[in-house]
Amino acid sequence: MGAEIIQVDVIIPTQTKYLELIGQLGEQIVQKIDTFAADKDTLAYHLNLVLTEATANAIKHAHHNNPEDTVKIAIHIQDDAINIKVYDHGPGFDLQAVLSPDFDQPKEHGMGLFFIRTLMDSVAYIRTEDGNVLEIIKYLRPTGAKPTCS
Amino acid sequence: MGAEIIQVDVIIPTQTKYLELIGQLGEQIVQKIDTFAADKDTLAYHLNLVLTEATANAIKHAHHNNPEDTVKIAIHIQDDAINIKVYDHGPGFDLQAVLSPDFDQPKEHGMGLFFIRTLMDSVAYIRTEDGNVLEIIKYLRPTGAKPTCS
Amino acid sequence: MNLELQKINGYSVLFVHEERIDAHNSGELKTYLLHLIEQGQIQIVVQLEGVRFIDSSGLGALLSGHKNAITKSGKLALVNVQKQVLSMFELTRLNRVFEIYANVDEALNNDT
Amino acid sequence: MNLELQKINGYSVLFVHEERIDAHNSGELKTYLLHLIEQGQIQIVVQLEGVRFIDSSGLGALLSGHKNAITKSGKLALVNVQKQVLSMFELTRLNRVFEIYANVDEALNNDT
Ligand SMILES: Nc1ncnc2c1ncn2[C@@H]1O[C@H](COP(=O)(O)OP(=O)(O)O)[C@@H](O)[C@H]1O
Ligand SMILES: Nc1ncnc2c1ncn2[C@@H]1O[C@H](COP(=O)(O)OP(=O)(O)O)[C@@H](O)[C@H]1O
Repeated sequence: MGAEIIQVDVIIPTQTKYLELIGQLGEQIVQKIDTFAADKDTLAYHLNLVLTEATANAIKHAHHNNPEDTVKIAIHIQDDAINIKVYDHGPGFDLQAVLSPDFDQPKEHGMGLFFIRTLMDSVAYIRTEDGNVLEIIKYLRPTGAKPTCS
Repeated sequence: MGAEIIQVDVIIPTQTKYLELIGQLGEQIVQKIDTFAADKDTLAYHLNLVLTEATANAIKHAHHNNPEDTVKIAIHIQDDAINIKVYDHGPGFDLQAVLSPDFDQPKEHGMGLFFIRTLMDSVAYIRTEDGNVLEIIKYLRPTGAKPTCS
Repeated sequence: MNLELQKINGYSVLFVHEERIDAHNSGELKTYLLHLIEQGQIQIVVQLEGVRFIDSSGLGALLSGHKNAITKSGKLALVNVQKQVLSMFELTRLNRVFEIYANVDEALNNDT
Repeated sequence: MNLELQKINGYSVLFVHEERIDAHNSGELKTYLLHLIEQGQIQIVVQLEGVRFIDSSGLGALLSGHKNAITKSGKLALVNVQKQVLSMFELTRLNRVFEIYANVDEALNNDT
């Protein structure tokens, strides 16, 4: 499994019709790789969801649906981890300031990053002069056995 | 349509289990783009097939199924054309020397490049010191209306 | 978006014939539900049998319909929710907000 | 590969329960057909109803079975070939090589 290297880099116009393409791609990659995940279908669904949410955010919040813009998404699988990067060229935002939804007062919005944080192992948003990137990591190991640093 | 830019670059291990991923990816891209193709399902099927054949050739003939190697596939859509590049690091071959199958004496092998040539608009195999690339182009225009040079 | 509305025993039963509800079509679903409610159709059942994927904007569209129906003393129930889709409602605790039934018949019979 | 063999009226009817035949599983199909024929099961019908994609190696596997069956005075017919799959046989003129029937019943009745 350590040798299983898959890299997918996609550039799409900032149009929501492409969300399905990106989500399905994540789902199909999971179906093909050997993972320790007890339930591959669930992991596939989660990756579909996380890619959909992260890409939708780049389209809606960073590019305001401007159909001339493009979004870049990178899905890399290496060393027993799925690494997702979604790039945007918007003003950026403060990930730490985004709180979990208030479950007693449910709202229509604000569930996207909650899903990403809940279903994945690590989430970071890095702003640079060249643009921003949301970086998401999911480990392909048995639950509880996160990799030690190498 | 001119503004519709999609770029997908994929690196996979040279294992045939990934052929489905690559083929489906091509099929789903076609389903999402606006094309003049009268029959989108057929174009989607053809792209699935062509990607499958070209990638299988890189796995079988150039890398001899060595599971440690990787194959790179690029699918770019721009200026009303689908551009596919499949890279290999094998010894290469002479595309011009590959003839059409003899339909009166059908054989088990040798139908892959025939499909690629028949279903696509342009096929070239370029050898460089860094490796080889099979470059395939399909125009997204009404039949018979190939683009003029720009 | 492929939506089919049937009136059954005074209920407006909306069949969502889409495999996927995401930010591409959730706006249409939300608008459709708002129109229903504006027209006074406030007893709504949304049948999700064909839906195998929903994202946060899809949940948001259904929540919007639910809130608007309640404001007018109506309600919006969900039926035939597939396993993976249901788990999205559970993660967000929205399964405590919506009435969820196995199928249309049960939703209509369980009316209080 | 998900293959199901049924003996019907002396024929070996092979149901291919795969959506896709490509270089990943065509080798298995080819080997399976060769074994059948070696065992003397030379009247073969391959049912392709569930197959919606076939590549050149899949065509090659079926052709290999056909040739081997003929050598032993048997045959290999195809049934329930889906539209897009059939067009691959047409492009390669292999539709002139195989007997192709609408379904298993027709293949069994059309035996000469
Ligand atoms: N790529 C981004 N660029 C700018 N702002 C973002 C980005 N992603 C998320 N945000 C901000 O974070 C908030 C929460 O995002 P999220 O949890 O996905 O919910 P929603 O998109 O429904 O608002 C958004 O409302 C937005 O303000
Ligand atoms: N990437 C490649 N590297 C080396 N040889 C190749 C490559 N692609 C095709 N070939 C050669 O071209 C021949 C014809 O290929 P093709 O028409 O796809 O049929 P098949 O793969 O069934 O032999 C192959 O048998 C092989 O010799």
